[in-house]
Amino acid sequence: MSKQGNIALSVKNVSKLYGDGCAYCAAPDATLDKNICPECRTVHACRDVSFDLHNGEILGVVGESGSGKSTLMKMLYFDQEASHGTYHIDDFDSSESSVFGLSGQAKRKIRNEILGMVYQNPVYGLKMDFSSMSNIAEKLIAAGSRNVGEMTGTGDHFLDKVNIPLNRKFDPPANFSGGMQQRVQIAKALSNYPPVLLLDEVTTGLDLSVQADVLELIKEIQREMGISMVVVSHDLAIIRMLCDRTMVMLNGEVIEAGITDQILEDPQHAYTQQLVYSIL
Amino acid sequence: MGYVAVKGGTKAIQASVDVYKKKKHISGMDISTEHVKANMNQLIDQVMSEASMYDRNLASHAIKQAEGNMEEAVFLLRAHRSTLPRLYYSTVTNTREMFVERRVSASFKDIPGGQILGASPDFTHRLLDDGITYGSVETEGGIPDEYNYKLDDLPKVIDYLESEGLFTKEAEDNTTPDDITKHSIEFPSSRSQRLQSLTRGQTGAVTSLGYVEIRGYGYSSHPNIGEVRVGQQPVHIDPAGDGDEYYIGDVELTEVEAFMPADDAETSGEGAHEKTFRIGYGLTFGQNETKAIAMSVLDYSLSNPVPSSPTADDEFVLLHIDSVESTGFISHLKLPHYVTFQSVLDRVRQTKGDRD
Amino acid sequence: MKQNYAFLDENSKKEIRRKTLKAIAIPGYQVPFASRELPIARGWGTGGLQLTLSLVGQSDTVKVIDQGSDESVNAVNIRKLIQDTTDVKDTIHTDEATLIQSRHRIPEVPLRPYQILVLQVPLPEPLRPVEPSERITKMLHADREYSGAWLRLFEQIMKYGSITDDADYPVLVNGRYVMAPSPIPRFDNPKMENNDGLILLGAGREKKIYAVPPYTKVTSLAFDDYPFEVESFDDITCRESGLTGVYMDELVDEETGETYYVANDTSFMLEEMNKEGSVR
Amino acid sequence: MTTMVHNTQKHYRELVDLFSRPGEVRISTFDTPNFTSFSDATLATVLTLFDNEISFHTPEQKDYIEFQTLTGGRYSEDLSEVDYAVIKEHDLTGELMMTIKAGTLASPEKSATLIIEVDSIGEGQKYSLKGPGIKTVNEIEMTFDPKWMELRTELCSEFPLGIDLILIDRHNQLAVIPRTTITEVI
Repeated sequence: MSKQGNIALSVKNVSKLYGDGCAYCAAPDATLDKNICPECRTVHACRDVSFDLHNGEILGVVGESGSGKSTLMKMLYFDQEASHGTYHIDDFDSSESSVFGLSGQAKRKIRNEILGMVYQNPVYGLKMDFSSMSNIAEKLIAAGSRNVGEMTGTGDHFLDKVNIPLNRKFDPPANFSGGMQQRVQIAKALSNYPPVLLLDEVTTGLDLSVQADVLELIKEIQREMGISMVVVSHDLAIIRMLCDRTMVMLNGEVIEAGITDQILEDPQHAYTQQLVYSIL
Repeated sequence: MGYVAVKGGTKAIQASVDVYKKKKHISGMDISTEHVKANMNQLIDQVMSEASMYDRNLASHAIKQAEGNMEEAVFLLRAHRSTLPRLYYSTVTNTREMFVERRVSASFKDIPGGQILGASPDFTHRLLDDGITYGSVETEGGIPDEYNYKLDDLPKVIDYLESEGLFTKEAEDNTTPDDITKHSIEFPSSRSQRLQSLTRGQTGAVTSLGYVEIRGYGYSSHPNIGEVRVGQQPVHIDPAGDGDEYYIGDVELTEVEAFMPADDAETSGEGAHEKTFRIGYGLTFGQNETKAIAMSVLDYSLSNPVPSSPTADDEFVLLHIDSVESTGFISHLKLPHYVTFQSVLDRVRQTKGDRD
Repeated sequence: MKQNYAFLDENSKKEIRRKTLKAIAIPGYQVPFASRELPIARGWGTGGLQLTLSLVGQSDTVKVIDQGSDESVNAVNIRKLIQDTTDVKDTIHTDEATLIQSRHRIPEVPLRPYQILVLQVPLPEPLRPVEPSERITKMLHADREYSGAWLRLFEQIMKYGSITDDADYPVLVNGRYVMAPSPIPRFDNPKMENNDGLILLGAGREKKIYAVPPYTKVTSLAFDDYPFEVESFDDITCRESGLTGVYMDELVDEETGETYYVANDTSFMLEEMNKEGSVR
Repeated sequence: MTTMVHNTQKHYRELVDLFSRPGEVRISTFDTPNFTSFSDATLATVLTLFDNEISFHTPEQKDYIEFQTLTGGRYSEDLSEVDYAVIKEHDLTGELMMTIKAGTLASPEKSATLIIEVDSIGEGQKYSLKGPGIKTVNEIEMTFDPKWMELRTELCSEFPLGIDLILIDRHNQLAVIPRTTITEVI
């Protein structure tokens, strides 16, 4: 799918600050009080995060709530603005050194054509009172489609793929169970074959059996379509099941990264050890 | 000659206006605007405040012409306001120089300068009194001899809180305020746009939304009225812009400073929080105490928004409290909509397959 | 009390004039203006009237219509205010007028070069049905992100099998801005495109002025396979004049209970009936 | 007073026609005592559009004092904030054109209008014009250096951002080139 190289996304030194920062916390090795600067009380929700997403891989981001993993995801999808750092997307030609610097219009184009996003809470990703078919069409319309027949065809294909019965395609997600809502979100995210899919705690809050279905679906899609994915979760079991490589985040920083199996078998950082041993 | 236009609409309108004008004065009893001005102070205050035009004579005239209908009276003054060139902006006026006629604090029993009850219906019993007459009345009372404060230089209650370290005054903001009657409001709104919208707002609407805010859909806490003051505020202009100010008169104002307990920003984040006070501010033309208090509540809720609270949403509050706008749009539903309804019929029939 | 010429004070007119010129220079973009209160109620045409009062001068001939009629009570009322404060000539004939103020219709007689049509607008924001917040719709216009407007039509097709938007059907102006044409019937939408005259639109309560200059591309939103449709008056003939192919009012004969139709643009009907060799 | 009300109304209507129909030329007959260094039509445009709510720039002190006195408009040195710039073509600089406001994507109307006095409209460089307000193609001849037109085209390249030009010659002829117009030297 990619035009060049084998890197789909490249993120360098991305930070998100709430507050103005100060000379103290600007230093990369400054010790913070969790993620708060003891001097100026600025919150460092993400601090100097760097990673590459390779084509066709699933990259996991694991950490507890407040670790900055969801903030990172929101910056990748332009839901939030990054305070610092650069962001490259292989499939988007741009004269800008970082896509963070693009206009709102260009960022929307990236969202509509290159990225797919599945939120933890389907309320953010779906129009709950519009039909499921329209929810899928929203992304296609945004990417420029103006043909109803083509869009409903694509909608049928992906709703079927995520196991939504087609006789319910005109039902609004509001009438669906949580697991079905997530599957509609996934169908929508996939509808224009984006090279990169972002999944933010997509199974949190679902029953265990439903969780397993959704995870199986994600694996299947990855196998079939070869989409690169970033999967954010607090749950190591999910990371273990899905991800090739994993980053561990704590207090806004990446404390450990590597092959998933390696991290799970031989965690280096004390926090990762605690995380791994608590579930084993 | 052929066919000629029917003049039905013109005739019908003229007849309606005639009937309306006659019906108004069927009893032959007239009151002068002087009567309105002398007897309807509270109404005049409300009308001036919502019309954002300070002129007791014209407000009295508008009230008479509108047959006492608040919205109509405000509408008349607003329309008249559109015809007047606005020649000057006043210089910055400081309410510390207000000649205070009434001032109460709900927060402290003893405030420097004391509680001044002044004239207020607050403590009257709401019993209809058919024996009421107004002759000429001599004002009694006045300032006691031992009173050590000047009424045009009273200390404020916030000064006390500040001296106790419980309240930090905002830095003075001397940028020229936005004027929503000269440049339409844009969102996110500035504080001056919010304050101007609120003070022009319909009394009932502002009060209702203030009530929403404190009852449970917003900040949901009980604000404490630091100070309500009513008095005469001197206004100056500086026509040449050289600092040479001219006094052009007094306006009666109601000012409210309401204390809201808040987390101290200096200590936010993780760890120990400290509480502090912030203020919500209300200011209206004339004596409009309830509206000014509600305004202070909304000023606070809009400046310190609680997510997903309707009274924290500046568009929700500010775009719906204007009396002329809301009454106009609601009443426009009376106008004919034949053409659009025909278009609706066409679509409804299509979905029913009539045309197929 | 003595009134100004054309009611408004000169500074108010200047502001409206400056904003109107901007509106003409940016076709379809809603320019915010301060919007003065007028002696007629907000919602009763104050946007259109402020435009008219800022435009009108001694050499003008004005025509005012509401619902296609010069004698509709609101048209009479507005015309009276214009005349009381300016003493200009008035007419019912579209081609005699230099300045036409209208609510809900574009006249059947095509505009001439240099004629100005002022339309009264209750709700100027075409995206309002999909997004209640002004700050967000403003951003969507900035980003040229109109998928919400198309999605609304798509959802109607999903729900009802056809587009159900009636009057005030959204248009795309000069390929850039989606615009509410004011509640004119769809029948009048095509008249906006490549018009010889200037169309100005004023929303008093919502405080916006916008414009369609002459010879400007104006297309009604639609899909490739669900084209834009105007109200159908096929096979319908005006009972008074015998006219066909014009917008009709539907009426009920009180005696027979039968439905019949009369041409909505009354001055046009009159002109046609007075022509030599007219159908009647 | 009444005359001024009617004169500015008439002049405004000329501007409405000219903004609606880029490249058309009108002669202004606005008659008012003129103590500025600009033509009567330029002064008429200033009197029609300026009041105490706008800011403007013009190079010569005697002109800006006169404009300020007559309209209440606020003179500003800071080109990046002015709503209008009134200038003769030979005083025009690339810096001025690049500094004045071109609006923002959210508020494209917050842009400057350039009122430029040229020696002649009717003679000089020939331009073809296309865009909204023009049926097929319009032509205009004027003594307006193509280098300025080129700069203007650059400023207007990302519609809706851009500036609008009101061009006026010494003989009180006016023409308008709004930001939507595509110009070409011919």
